[in-house]
Formats: sequence, structure tokens, C-alpha cells
Amino acid sequence: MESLTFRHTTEKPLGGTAPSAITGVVASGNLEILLERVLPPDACEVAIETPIAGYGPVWEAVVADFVARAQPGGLRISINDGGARPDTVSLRLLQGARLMEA
Amino acid sequence: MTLAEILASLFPEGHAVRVADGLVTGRAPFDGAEAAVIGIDGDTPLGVEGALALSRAVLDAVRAGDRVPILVLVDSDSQRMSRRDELLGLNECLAHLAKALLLADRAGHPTVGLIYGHAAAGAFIATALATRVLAALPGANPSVMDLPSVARVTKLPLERLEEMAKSTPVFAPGLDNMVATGAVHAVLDPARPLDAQVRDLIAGLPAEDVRDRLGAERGGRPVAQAVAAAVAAEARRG
Amino acid sequence: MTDWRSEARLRDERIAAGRAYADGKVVPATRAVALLEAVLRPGDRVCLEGDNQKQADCLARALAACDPGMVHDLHMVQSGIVLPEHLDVFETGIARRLDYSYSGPQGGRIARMLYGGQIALGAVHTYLELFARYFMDLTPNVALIAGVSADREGNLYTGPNTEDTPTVVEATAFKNGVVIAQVNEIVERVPRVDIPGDRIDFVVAADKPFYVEPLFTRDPAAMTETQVLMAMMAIKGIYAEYGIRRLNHGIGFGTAAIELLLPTYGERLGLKGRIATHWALNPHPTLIPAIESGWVQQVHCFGSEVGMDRYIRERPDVFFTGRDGSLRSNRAFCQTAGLYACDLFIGSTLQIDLAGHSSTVTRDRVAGFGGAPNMGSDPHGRRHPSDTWMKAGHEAQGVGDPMLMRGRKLVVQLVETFGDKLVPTFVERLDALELARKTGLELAPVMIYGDDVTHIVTEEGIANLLLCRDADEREQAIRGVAGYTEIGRGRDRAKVEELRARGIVRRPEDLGIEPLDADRALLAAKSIKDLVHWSGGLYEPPAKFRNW
Amino acid sequence: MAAPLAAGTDPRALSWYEATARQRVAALADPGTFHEFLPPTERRMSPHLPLFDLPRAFDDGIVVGRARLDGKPVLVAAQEGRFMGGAFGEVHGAKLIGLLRAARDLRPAAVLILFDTGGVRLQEANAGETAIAEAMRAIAELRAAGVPVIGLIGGRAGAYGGGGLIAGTCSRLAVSEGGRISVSGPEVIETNRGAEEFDSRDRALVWRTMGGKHRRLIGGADAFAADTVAAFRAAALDLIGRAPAFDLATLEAEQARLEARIARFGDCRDATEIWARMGVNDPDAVPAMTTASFDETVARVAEAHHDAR
Repeated sequence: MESLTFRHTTEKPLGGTAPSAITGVVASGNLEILLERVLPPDACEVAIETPIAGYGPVWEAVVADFVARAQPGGLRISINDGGARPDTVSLRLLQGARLMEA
Repeated sequence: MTLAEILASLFPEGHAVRVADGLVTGRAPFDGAEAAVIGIDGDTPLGVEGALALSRAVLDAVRAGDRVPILVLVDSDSQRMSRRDELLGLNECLAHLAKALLLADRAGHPTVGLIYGHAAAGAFIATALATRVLAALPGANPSVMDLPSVARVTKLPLERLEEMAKSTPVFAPGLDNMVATGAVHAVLDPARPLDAQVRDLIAGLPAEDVRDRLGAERGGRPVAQAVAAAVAAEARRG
Repeated sequence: MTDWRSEARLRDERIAAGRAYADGKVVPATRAVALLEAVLRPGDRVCLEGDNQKQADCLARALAACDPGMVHDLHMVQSGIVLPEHLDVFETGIARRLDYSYSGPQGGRIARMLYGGQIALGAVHTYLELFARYFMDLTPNVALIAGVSADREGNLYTGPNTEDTPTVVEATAFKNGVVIAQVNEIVERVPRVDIPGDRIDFVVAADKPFYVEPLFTRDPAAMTETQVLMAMMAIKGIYAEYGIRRLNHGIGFGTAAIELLLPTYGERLGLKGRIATHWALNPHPTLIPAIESGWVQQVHCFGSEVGMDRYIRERPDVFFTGRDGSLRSNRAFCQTAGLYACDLFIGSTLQIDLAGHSSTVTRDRVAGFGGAPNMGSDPHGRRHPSDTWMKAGHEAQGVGDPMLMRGRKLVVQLVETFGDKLVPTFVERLDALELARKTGLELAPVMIYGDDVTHIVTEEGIANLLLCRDADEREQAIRGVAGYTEIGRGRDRAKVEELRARGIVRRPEDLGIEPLDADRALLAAKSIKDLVHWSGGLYEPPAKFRNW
Repeated sequence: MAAPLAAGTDPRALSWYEATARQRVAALADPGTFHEFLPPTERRMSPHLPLFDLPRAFDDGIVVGRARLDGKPVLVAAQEGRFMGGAFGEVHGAKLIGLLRAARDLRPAAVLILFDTGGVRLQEANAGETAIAEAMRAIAELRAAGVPVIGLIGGRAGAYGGGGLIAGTCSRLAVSEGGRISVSGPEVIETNRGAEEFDSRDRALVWRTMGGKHRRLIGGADAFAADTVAAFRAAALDLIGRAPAFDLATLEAEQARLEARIARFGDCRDATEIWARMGVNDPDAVPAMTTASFDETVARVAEAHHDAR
């Protein structure tokens, strides 16, 4: 297992009031994402546990794009990866952000 | 110990316990009264007929209303793996056998399991694991799956699994690991008469299911008890 | 004096030799080996029928069981290298040379045998190309074919899987060759005559029905949200924009998702009757909901598909069927329709490079081509216009006299940026080049050349290569939809944004598509069982696709 | 904790087979009433999977909590069949045990178990096997105390291995066509006995032998639900109202029922032979039957109706 953590500063906090949300399932080619509103409003942290080593730069790019797009300020995001493709990761991150905005 | 040796040690006054097609049933004088005996011998797999024969014996004991101890002696293979058994509802038959033992327990029969050979999977769950207290004789080999098969399924090298098994009782086959998990309450001493040892077990029957507590104490299931307690506590908070 | 009839005499000799094992034309399966040993001559060109669907498997087993001392050094000219026996004959020396088209399941073994020099390879062809050469320089001396039934005269009923048979027989029977057919049963009267009896010399009563692979069945239960998103983009960004009515689909999950989105998402966009009305396509089970919803006017098929026979029988307005009611497929004609009469081909691939070349070859597998390059190429022989073809041609050309403009067929690659096991689809250099070097091929096995590709659709967006004006734009357009692959991350972001402003790269949001709306709920059928329900119980899926 | 649904999707219309455990629970319960115990934010994950280099799940593949069903208080456990095949590991099993033990004191209107499991998780086999035994004991105690335990089976992993045994311990079971209940899986039988005994790739055979329709017809399940959350909800509500007692009479009746089954059908090789012997007119048509016509068929089969569980 490889652990990765990325910390970002956002321009604004994510809207909505949901304290936490989870989306996805840990299965082959899939992943689960747990989002918790526990950080300062301009901070976002994404922690990943993945069984597939060596994809750090890809994760970094996926997370950076997501942060730029969703501005998930205040969120700690924890990922249990089952070997998901980057596009699935992006989709789940956006799904998670939408749940938190509810 | 062989089944005959076990029976002789359990019932020094003699017994009327028979073995047919690997299925053990009968009664014997025990502790000033009687005991009912069911079981599986000779590493026999348990199929639909076998399960119902054993459950029949258990229900007969319950119906008799005499609250005699029911001893479950097991040296079995796993459940019988066949198309026919599944077609006929093996899950119902095995569950029915377990339910019969659990009903007997509720009806006041001390239920005591004793594994002395192999015991695996569905046959194990439906018999010995459905008793109030489960003992083992040294040399018993309870398993869910042998390590070579685990290696095949998990795609991990056998040597690595063998190494892991030394420190992680939660997955490896063998009596020590089942003891550590809490599933087996006690290991009996074959050098001493078994009847007295079983009498002691019955005298000290736990009032409720203590297997997860034992698993925590013995280190074989490090978190189960705490997790179950946490769920129950949250539920009771309402 | 010139002997003008040597071939015909030799044919008569072969037939006479074979008659020893036949009752009239009929040969029991137990004597198939003896028949082949009597008819075949060393060095013969032999077509052993088999493609990506049906297999003359009884005759394949018989050929592999022949005595290599009697039957050797054959030159196999056949569509498919699919069964183990197809390669066994090269190991025993029965066969030596090979010209073929498709080798899906044997791709790994054929690669090893090519490296090892056990096969003298002529070339890997497309289906149409190989058929064409049957009539030029690769005419078979003996054809071993498969049908459902025959009468004692040899009149052959091929059943719904007619496929290559008429083409193979045409080339063999009319050029002094011998045709041997295996059939599932000998009958008094065949349901319809697919091949007249005077073209069939021997009929082998097979020991079991010929094998057919259900290659075109895609279980909707396995479709992902990403595939739904890509299907939405293809429908809205390509099918609707170009008004595509005549088309062919590949066999992947992506195109199957498009089929399942027509009655739902397509309906919502008001596209019914405006797109996807005429098809050159096998009877895909996933097309059933669109057919039942009235989207599809007609479908011509290369072959049939396991379990679809009853459904097809009950939908003769849609499918080509015989007077007996069953499907009549024909690979050569359907490939021709795909080449000349379709405005769009859309399919998937394993690798795409920066020029847009694509290949399904990996370092150790030679999958062959099949028909995709025929479908996935812009035919310079086309002369009839259509709105789609003209619009694409205009986009490609930009300037010049419209009356002298060629149209363009749309050739679309529908790919996820990463394949199985996180293997990137976009690469600097195709594995096909390495394979060609290792096997000494003159040509790298490229499935679809970059200059034929008009669009690439990925989950990140659509790249319109028609609108690219130079190689650099083309490269950046490809990088611009290559997602998080190394190719994608290596993009010039400013340039990609410029291409996006020009509509060359389009994101889902540019098309008015919200990626989070890409839900499996949009699929008209979510399981094989749903397809059965759509068909009114007429579709009978093979056991391996059932969960009931 | 919320689970995502695309905009405009009616949660009760969701396919049970396709839905995740969280989606099933949320849609099964009265809207907004599900409250999860040890939710993912508690991160009670398997301590063992990292040793095998395997990813963990925040809930270890089971969702437990309380909810209301038509206003009545219930406790619910739902297995996630896509995580490790829904198999019982240490934490997974302990969460179910904790829920069942709490039910003994709380006396809810019912405990619902949404099975979706291949059985014991190999990497935690001893813990899983023991937890299954604990669950069966706890269910027997609950039933004896008058709390119905209802099993709902329609996920992709079915109820196999120990899951099949726990199911057999429940008061009542609802199953859908896609749901399977058995002990040995098709691949296990094929591996041990060969493809002649059981060709696991013949999926029609798998479902004919282990699937929902066969189980319902022979009385191995008590209700047949269409593959929607709404249908399972309706079935659960119905079954809660007619849970058999856990006593000697019930088990004697079950003994007689199962013995009669073996006596009557023990020589059948295939489910279609059993169905024919039960009086089903066109046994070959059963797998393709719609829910409505299957319900009519079931209504005429004596074996399908009993209180003997």
C-alpha cells in the first residue's frame, strides 16, 4: 500500500453545511471518498491509500485539478483506492463535493 | 485420540453411541444421569441427509424434556460440496442443525462441543460452533481453508503466508489460532479422564456468548469485542 | 500444345479420390480425416473457414489430425486464426504459409510462432482485402466451410451465420477448386438454399454443431459511468451535430452504451429519426431497445449473434432475412456497406499515438485486423454526397471550390484514457512498431491510420482532428483529451485552451453536459435480463450471460 | 451518511442488485430516518488487510444502524457486496454482532439484514467464521425473545458460505431473481469436484440451482421481490408481520419440511425436475417468467408456503 497526502490552500470555502459525506465503494477499479468539513475554510487536505504504487504524479495532477475546480476549502478528504482510473477518481471527487454542498 | 478412545474416556460406564456413514448418534450414562451424543467422525463431509439426521437426534433430546447435556463430537471435513446438496438447500439443513442445538441450549440442555480431528467451514459452523462451550483435544485441526489454498486465492507466496501465520492468528488454520480467536474455549488434557473435564466445563458454562471477549484476551481477535460493544452502546444511546 | 484444363482435371482427380469415403457427396465425420488426406495435395492453398464468429471446427480438427507425411506445406488463406487447431497445423508441418486477417484469442500464440519462424507469413489483411485476394492471387484450391444443414445434393443452408461462406465458395468453386462443407445435419430439404449444391463437392456430417463465438454481446451490467458520459458526448457532440444516419459501431462497451442511450438520452435530445437509422452492424443485443423504440430502420449484418435468431425472425422489417424467415448475413457485402455507405465508424482501440495512429497490438499479441480498417477508413472511391459527409469534408478542407471538395467519412475513436490495469491508451510510440521490428514485418500493424481519424472521444472531451490545420495542432488536440496520461499531462495548456476556443477540443461542459449526470440510470437496459424484456422474450442469451 | 444519487432518480425505483449498501439502506427506510452506528468517519477499519497489501474500507463493508420502516423502529445491517465480496472479516462481523446484541435489549419491531456476501473473508478467516457462529447464536436469542429477524437477499454477491447459514437462521427471507443463497459457491464446487459436477460458467445452471426463484419455489425463501428497493421494502413489511416463533414446534415442522423435501426431490439432478414434480406446468419457462407470472406459479406450489423456519 502506498500513502499519499496533498495539502492545498483554496480561495474560498466549499458551500453547504453537510459535515461529512461518503461516495463510492472500494472495489477493483473503484474507490471510496470520505469528505469531512473539519479544516480551516481555506485549507484542503487529500489523503490517499492505494494498492498501486508509482502513480503519485497522476494523483497529484488529479487532486490539483479538482481543488482548482471545486474550491473545496475546509475539507479533509480521505480516499481508499481500489485501483481506480484517474477519471473515476475525478468523478468521485466531484460527486463528493456535490454531496457536501447539499 | 480416536473416537472410540474419546467415548471410552467420556463414558467409563459404557455407552450406546453408534457411528454410521461417519455420523455419530446415541446416548450414554453421564454424571449420574445421561448425555446425548451427536457428531461427525472420520473427516466426513456434512451433506443434507447428515445434517437432518443429527438435527433429528437433537430435537428428540429436546422433546424428551430431560435437559441432559448434549455433546457434539467433531472430526469432519467441510460441508459436502455438490450440486445436489445445494439444489436441495444445504444452507437450510445446516442452519436447521445449528438452530436445533441453539434451541436445545435455550431449553436447558448444556451443549458442549468437542473437536478432535478436522473441522471446517459449514460443517464446523453447524455443529461444534453452535454449542455453548467448545473444547478441543490436542491435534485437532480446525480450519476454514488450508494455507496452500489461501495462497492460491490471495496470490501470495506460501512462504510469506507461513511467516505471517506466526504473528497473525486471524487467518491461519490450526487449533492454536482458533483458540486465540476465542472460538475454542478450552483445550482438554487427553491424559486425564475426559468425563471429569467435561463435567467441569458444564459446571462453568458461560452465561452468554463470551467468544469475542476471549478473542480479545487471547489476542486472536484484537478488535471484535470493542467494535461490537461500540455499536451496541451507540444503539442503546437511542 | 497448351493444356488449358490442367486445373480442372486435377480437381476431378481430387473429387474422385474423395468419393471413396463418401456416399454420394455425404461423408461421415469419422471419415473426415481420410477425405482430407485424399483430396489435399502438398502445397495446396486452403481456406479453412472461420472468422471472429463461426468456425468450421469439425474440419479444423480433421485437418489437424491428417498425416503430415501425406498432407504438408499447405498455404492457409483464411479470415480467422481462432481455434488452437488453426495453429497446431503449423507446428506439425501440415501448413507452412499463412495469409489471414483476424486472430483475437490466438494473438499471443501466433506472435510466439511468428518470432519462432514456424509460420511463413504472407500478410495480415483486412477482411475485404483478403476476400479480394481470393479472386486475384490467393484463390483456394480447397475450401473447408461450415453450414447448418445440407441435403444430399449439397444444397447448403448456412443459417443466420452465412458470413464469409458465399465469398469463399465463389472464389474456390468457380476456379477449379474443391469445396467441402461441414454441416450440423443432413436433411431432406434445406430451409433455404444459401449455396447451390453444384458448388459443393462433399458434405461432412459434423459430430457437433459448429462453434459460434458470441463476440458482440456486451452486458449492460458491466457498463460504467465513464462509458455513459462518453456515450452522451458522442451522441450530442458528433451524432447530433453531423446528423449521422448511416453508421457502423465497433464491439466495445463504449459503443454499446451509445446504443443503450439512444432511447433515453437521444430521445430527450429529440434525435429520433434524425440519427442512427441505417446500420451496417451485427445484431447487437444492446441495439434491441433502440429497435423496439422505433429508432432503427434497417440493419445489414456481417454475421449473426448467438441468441438473437428468434428476435431477428420477428423483425424482418429491420433485418435482412430469407424467405424461410432467418437472418441472411454476408460479411463481404456488409464490409462493403461499411466502407462505402456509412457516414460514420466509431470504435475503440488499445493505443493511440500523437499522430492519431491506432493499434490493438501489444508487444506480445498480434490480434490481426478483422474488418475495422475497412469501416474505419475514408474511401477515396466514394462519390455520393450526404449532409454528414459534406459537412465533414468542408471542415477538413476549409478553402477551395466547394464543387471540387471531397466529403469525409467520420472515423471516431472512442477510448478511455486509461485501459485495464491503468495502462495508458495514449502513447508516444505504438507497440505495433516494436512488434513489426521483432517479427520482420514490412508494415507495422496499424489498425486505423491517423489521417483517417476525424475525432477522438475520451472522458475528458472530444478532439476534432478535421479542424486541425497542422501537425502541432493535431498533437495538442490529442494531448488535450488524453486526460492524466503522460501524453495528457504533457500538453501545452495555453494551446489547448486556444483549440478549445476554436471548438477543436470540447469539454463536456462545452457541450452542455454535466459529468455528474452521467448515471447508469440513463441506460435503456441495465442488464441482459432487461434486454430480454425489451425483446418481449425473443432474445435468448447464452448461459454465460445470464443471472437468472 | 448520505450516498449519492443522480439528480431526478427515485430512490425506491433503484435496482437492488445495482445499488450500494448505503443506497439500499437509505431508500429502504422511511426518508431521512436512517442513523448509522460507527459511521465511516469513525474509521473502524480492518486491522488485518494491510498485512495482505489490500485496501481497506472505512466501514469494513457493512453499514449498521437504526431506522424507521413505516413508522416502526427497526435495526438494519447492510453488507456491501462489492468490497471484498461482502465477506465477513473481524470488524465487519463484530458490527453485526453488536447490532444484534443491542436488539436484544431494545426490542425493535424487527432486525433487517441486507445480505450481500460470499461468506468468510479469507484474510481474516478465523474471525469471520467465529463471527458467523456468534451471529447465528444472537439471532436465535432474538427470535426467541420475539424480535423478527428478516433477511433480504438480492445483491450481486448473494448469501454464500456462512452468509447462507445465517440466512437460514433468520425468521423470514425475501429474495429477488438475482439473489442467490447457498453454502458452497459454483467455483468452489467446480474446483473440488470438476466441471462435470458443476460448470460454474453455465450461469443459467448457477441460478437454477442457487438463485432466487428456485429458493422461493422450494420454500428456501418466503417472499419473492422484484429487483427494486420498493419491492424489498414491501416484502420486508409483510414478512415482519408473519415471523414464526423460535420454538420446538417450529423446528419440528422445519425438520419434517426438509426431510420431506429430500424424500420427494432427492433423486432430482436439476431444478427443473423438482419444479415439474411440484406441479409447475412449464418448468423450462420459470427462469424467464416475469415477477407477476412467477408469483402466480408460486401461489400454486405447496412447498413455497410454510411457517417452518
